[in-house]
Amino acid sequence: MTLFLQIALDGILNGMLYAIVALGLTLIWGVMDVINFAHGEFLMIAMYVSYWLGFLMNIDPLVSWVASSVFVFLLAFVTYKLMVSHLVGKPALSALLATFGLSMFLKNLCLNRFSPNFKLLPVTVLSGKTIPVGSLILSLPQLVIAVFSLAVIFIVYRFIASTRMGWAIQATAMDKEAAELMGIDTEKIYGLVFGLGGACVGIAGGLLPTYMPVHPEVGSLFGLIAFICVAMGGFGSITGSLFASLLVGLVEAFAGFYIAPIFKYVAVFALYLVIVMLKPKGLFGW
Amino acid sequence: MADPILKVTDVCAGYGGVPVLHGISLEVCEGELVAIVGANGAGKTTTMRTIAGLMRPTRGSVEFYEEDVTGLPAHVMVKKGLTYVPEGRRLFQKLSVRENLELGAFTERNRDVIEERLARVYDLFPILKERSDQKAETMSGGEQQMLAIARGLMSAPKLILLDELSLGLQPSLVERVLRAVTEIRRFNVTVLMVEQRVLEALEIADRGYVIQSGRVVMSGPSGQLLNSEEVKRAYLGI
Amino acid sequence: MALLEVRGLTMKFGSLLANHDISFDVEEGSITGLIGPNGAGKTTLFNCISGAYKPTAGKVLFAGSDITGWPPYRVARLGAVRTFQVVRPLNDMSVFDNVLVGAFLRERDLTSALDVAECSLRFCHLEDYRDKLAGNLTIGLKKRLELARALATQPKLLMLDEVMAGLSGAELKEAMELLKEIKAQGVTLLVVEHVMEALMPIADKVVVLDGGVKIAEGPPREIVESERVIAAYLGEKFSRRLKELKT
Amino acid sequence: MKWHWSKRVLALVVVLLFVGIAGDAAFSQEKVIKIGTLFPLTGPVALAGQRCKAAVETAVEVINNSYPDIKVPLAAQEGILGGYKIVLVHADHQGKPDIGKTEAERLFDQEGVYAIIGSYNSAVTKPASLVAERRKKLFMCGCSSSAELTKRGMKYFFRMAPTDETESQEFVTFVKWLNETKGADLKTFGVIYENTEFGKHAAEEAKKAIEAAGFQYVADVAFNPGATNLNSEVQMLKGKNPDVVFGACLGADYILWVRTMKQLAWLPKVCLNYCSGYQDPIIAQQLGPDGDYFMGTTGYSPELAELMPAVAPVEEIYKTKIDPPVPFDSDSIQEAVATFVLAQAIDKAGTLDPDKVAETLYANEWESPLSLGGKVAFAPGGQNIKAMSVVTQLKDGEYRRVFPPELANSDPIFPIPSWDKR
Amino acid sequence: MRHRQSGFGLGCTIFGILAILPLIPGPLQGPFAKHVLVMVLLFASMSQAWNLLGGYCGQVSFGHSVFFGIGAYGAGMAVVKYGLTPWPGALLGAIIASIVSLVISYPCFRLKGHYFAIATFAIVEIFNRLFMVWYWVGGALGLDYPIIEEGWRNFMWYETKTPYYYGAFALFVLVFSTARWIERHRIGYYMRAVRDGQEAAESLGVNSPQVKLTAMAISAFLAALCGAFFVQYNLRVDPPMVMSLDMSMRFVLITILGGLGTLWGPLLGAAVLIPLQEYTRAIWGGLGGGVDLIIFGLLIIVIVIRQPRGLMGFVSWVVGHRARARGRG
Repeated sequence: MTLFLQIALDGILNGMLYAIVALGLTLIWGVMDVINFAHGEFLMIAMYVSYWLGFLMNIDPLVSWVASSVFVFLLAFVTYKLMVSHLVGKPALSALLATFGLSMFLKNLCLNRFSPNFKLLPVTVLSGKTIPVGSLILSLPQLVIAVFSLAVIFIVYRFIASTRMGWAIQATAMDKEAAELMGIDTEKIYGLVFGLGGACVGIAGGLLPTYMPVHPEVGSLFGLIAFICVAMGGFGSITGSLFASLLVGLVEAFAGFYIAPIFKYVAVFALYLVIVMLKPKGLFGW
Repeated sequence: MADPILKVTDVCAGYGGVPVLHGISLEVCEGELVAIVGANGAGKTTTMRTIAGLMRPTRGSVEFYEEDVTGLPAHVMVKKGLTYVPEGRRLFQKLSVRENLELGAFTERNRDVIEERLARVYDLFPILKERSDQKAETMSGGEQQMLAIARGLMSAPKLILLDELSLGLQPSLVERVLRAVTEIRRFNVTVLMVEQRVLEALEIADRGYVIQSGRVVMSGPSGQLLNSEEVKRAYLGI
Repeated sequence: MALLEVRGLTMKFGSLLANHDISFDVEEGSITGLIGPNGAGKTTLFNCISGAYKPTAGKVLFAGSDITGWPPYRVARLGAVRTFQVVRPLNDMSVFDNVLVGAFLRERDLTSALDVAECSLRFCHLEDYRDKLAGNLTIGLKKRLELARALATQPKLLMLDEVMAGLSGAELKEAMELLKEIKAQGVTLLVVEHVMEALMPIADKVVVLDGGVKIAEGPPREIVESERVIAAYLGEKFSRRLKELKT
Repeated sequence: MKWHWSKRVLALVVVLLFVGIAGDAAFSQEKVIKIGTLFPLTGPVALAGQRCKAAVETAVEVINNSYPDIKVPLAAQEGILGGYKIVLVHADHQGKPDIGKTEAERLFDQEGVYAIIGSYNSAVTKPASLVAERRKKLFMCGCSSSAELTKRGMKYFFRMAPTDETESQEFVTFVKWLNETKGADLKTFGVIYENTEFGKHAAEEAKKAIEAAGFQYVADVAFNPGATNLNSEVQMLKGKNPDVVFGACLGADYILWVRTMKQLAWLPKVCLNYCSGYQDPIIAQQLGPDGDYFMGTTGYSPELAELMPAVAPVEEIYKTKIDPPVPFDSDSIQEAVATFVLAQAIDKAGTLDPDKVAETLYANEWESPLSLGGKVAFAPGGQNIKAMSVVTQLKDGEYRRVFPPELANSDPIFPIPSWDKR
Repeated sequence: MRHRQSGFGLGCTIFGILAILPLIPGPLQGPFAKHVLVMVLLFASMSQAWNLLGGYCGQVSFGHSVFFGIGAYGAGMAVVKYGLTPWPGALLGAIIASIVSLVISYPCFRLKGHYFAIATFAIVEIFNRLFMVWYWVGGALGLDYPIIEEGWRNFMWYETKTPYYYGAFALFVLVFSTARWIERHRIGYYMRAVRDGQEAAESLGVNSPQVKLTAMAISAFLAALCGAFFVQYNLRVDPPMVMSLDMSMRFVLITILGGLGTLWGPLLGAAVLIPLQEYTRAIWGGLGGGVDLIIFGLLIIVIVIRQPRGLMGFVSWVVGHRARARGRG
């Protein structure tokens, strides 16, 4: 029983990590209908920012996530201005390809600048700490990420649902031209949403180096899983992607233990297929 | 005649390099209700979109209150007091009636002013008050069209552009919607409308412009147009 | 003999009753009008007949076959072809290729399909636009393209969903002539329309829906005068104008 | 104009293309031997590839120039064969076999290299060395560990490093030795490995060796490299609770594995690693105390330098070739060995005829101060039969030699102290 | 029927030029240049196979590396495991790929747009990981070809590239002729109709599930043949080599770059992208900093932003421009 609970716990914690990564993606997707293939690379960049701040200036990730998040916000904003803004409304695949090119560019730029070395902050406030809860073990860095993830999702959700700017975002997502006719500067909204999507994944990336090494390839699998979570939840649905992420985390953990570790992602991908077969628009899609 | 608040001079525009407008010129004065009529594909909607800032003209100029606003984007035009209610309503279907209306007043930050405008709009269209928490998509076609007009009014425009209000509406509703148009003049708004129901449009308008293949072919007070043999033959099907 | 028979057709979406127990016939070689307020269930009914929806109850018989719940392509192959209220041109194909797709339904061979398509294109006066991309046409032309495309399938029954919306004056006249010509070629028509002044003069029979229920059925003259229809749909002013038009 | 930036980028790229082509043709026609290197310079194992490339560059630097102070063959003289200098042509195979094959062909056919040194991933070495074999050209392999490679009966293929087969046997011998001399009662074994050519091979050899020695093989945990977490993998190991774990996890996965074991508060009694993340001194440094007490085979590490005094000055050169400067690790040093042995053989054969050189390679035992045993000699098929490695154990960030006893400088600490007792 | 036949001459010219390309003395004679040519033809064919489904029929699949892989394994298993020639393996692989494609796409075609695309992502990853542990076909270790007799029988040459070139050329002719045939026939029009509007197409009597499945089966069959060629060329196969998202992305990339749903788009895309990729790697790959991939990535971005409809859009613009200029002159 303990084992079962422990596995469930690990699954949930990992799921929360996926949730915050997926959040940024679902925002961008929902509002702009653009597939950001470089999302995983945004995560990687955030991890590098956090790593270098920790390494060079001894700033703990617990603090420096703010910087990572701001940095990726700016990076995403610039990406939007230079690249994506030219592709909104163009054939859907072109944005996908451009961001694919961007992911290749960013990955190899980091490889070139920072070498392919695995970089890990040896000592941070959180790293390696665990909290025993009864017979269960809670890993502190993962717990902190999960808490952040919940908080950020909640804030973003409230922001979208009940602020003026949030309404403007919703309006833009539903009908860009009509939103413009309401006096909403949709260019600005798009830039903001792309930046916000980056900022969310920036927070995740800022905290990850507390237990995960950074290297140029680190974002790839996260990016892929985020895609699955977003699609499984239903594109553009924040609650959907949260639930899907948790489900993915749990399925990964249980399949990894009860079937075989090698099959854990197979189970996740199969889960996606099963869910969309039953609900072709995802769990919360419309 | 008073000084025109909107002055469109020799505007050309088109989609993807295919020209639709070949030099449209028109004027709207304070307090008027002006109708643009014409056949399908004559360029009525393109004219409206160009004025509203959704399209850039390739030539010509648009002046609003004696300021050159040619090519300014739509969201800036709204702030300047020109609102466009587009063809096909374009409501935010998943949002409630009230949220739609509030978005209409997006440029206004003062809560009190927004409440006041809401009250006036509800006064004009009581049905919207009844349905204020309903999602826009659940309303009938006529109610949706009311909502679209009301949403346009929420920005307290000086000039409102109404595009093809009657499209796809049942006859009895056409009547109601067009009546609503005459009523919104109580808001001290000037109205420029496009309508394919020529007869009904000219009945309520002060003046009219007839557009054909991207050019203004006729203009004048609506009574005069209604009596013109040409209009009768080409547009009224009489 | 009736080409299309609708028997007790009922369509529910969850708790929403979109069509309730609707029955009517469409006689071969006639033009039947289908009118009603927005949300009366006209398009739903169309979708049930053409196979886009499977009705909750009731039957649709076409040319003697029970086609209830058939997928749209089978219905089309049997000869009942529709257009859409919200036009659906095949945007990235040329006007001609759009019509050609329709022509392939009866003509498997490219050469004969080309002929049929050419014919139908000319019939609808679209030959000037043949090589344009369908997506770049104006709304009116797109409506005409839908008609040409449907005609190219050489249907027995043509179901038109608001093809005349947005037309005015002389254009309406042209469209009415076109429908009459189609009828003259032996095609049966079922027409949903709001533009009464165009529909009433050409329809042989009009079916009126309101709130998902059939409230009237009969020749145009009767319909225009029916109190119930005036209250639900036409409004005083229009019924007056329509009566003037008739006389 | 909004397109300006993209035009600029395009122009820049075009210029770079031309510069690149021009630079390519700039080799002088003097007495040079072109040798190709083929490593994964990008992709998931780029780190190892770049280190291997630097090691080859280091060896060439020593061979081409006169370093009388370095006690390595050919160091004192300039060049080989009476003045021939080695020129390297580098290629990147990205860890992909198809690109590896293509690049090997390009190196031979287009660049006209004399031989290739490479190519780290066994999966790439296989098709790439086949290219060399068909052309009757030499392929020198430093560190690809698949035992398969030298069982193909190839004539022009030579490999320096010990294979995963020999490593597995050494592990098992070590555990037996622990049981016999230290009274350890180690019975059950588990293997955790990345499911790739490398990991799967290692695991198969491990299983063979473990079962041949009569031990119990209780846990076989494969995982997909580049994982986002290794929770279920470690949970699985924890559940089976083997006494001894063999690990074949590279780089980031190794870090994650160790961290996850700590997080789940579990450790085997003994943990032995193939040439993998364990051997990377930077990883050892980053893991800090968490990395202590793990063991593995090592063909070289700075702590082994006292056994191999000739390495230090070479390593100084190596450190200038790689950023950040790191000491050799047991993979990269094998590539340097491969380079030296090839140069020695050419020099000794006195000709560039590949057949003669290959014969010479087989016929002699080569001095190799950079190899643990100090010698290199090849069996048919090309395996270096003198390849040796020692079992080391990390303690306070240092690799201490614990086995075989004649090379050891410290007693193994086992069982590994549990996480809360450190 | 004039405008139906247009392009026939162009097709013959392109086939003709490609047929004599390796015979022209000059820079194309180098082995690496030939390798690049082979890759161009192979990836043009492969992308065309993808284009049949993705471009003409509008079903954007990232799963085609699965079929490519099945074809590769078909040939690989025949040679490595059973000591046969690759031919029966390639054919069987292609048939199996078709069947597999039908089985997985039957349910997947219910999904629309991005949901379908992500589903194909998932399918690639599932297949990849299953093949990694399926030891009957070599698993993670892969299949390595033994050294056997060269020639057409085994479809294998160790040094010369010319026969490979003609092999790829034959494949190219097969795939492009198929595509052209389809483009001018009922099924081709139906495929495009389904792409542009499934509901509209069905209202015209198009059985869209059947059309999509047909397109999928043909596409998968041709993809598998390309895969078989790929393995014969590289003499090794393992899952990451053939069944990866990376590989799928290449097909998609080439087609979109060239021009989605156009006959010559895949060739154009491959002719631009493959040499770019091979030469940037040859020139800068050795530097080790991933410079080639940085530049490659940048180029993709620039090209996509400038030509979101692909290079064919640019070509037709140039052709149209010149025609207009001539008309004016």
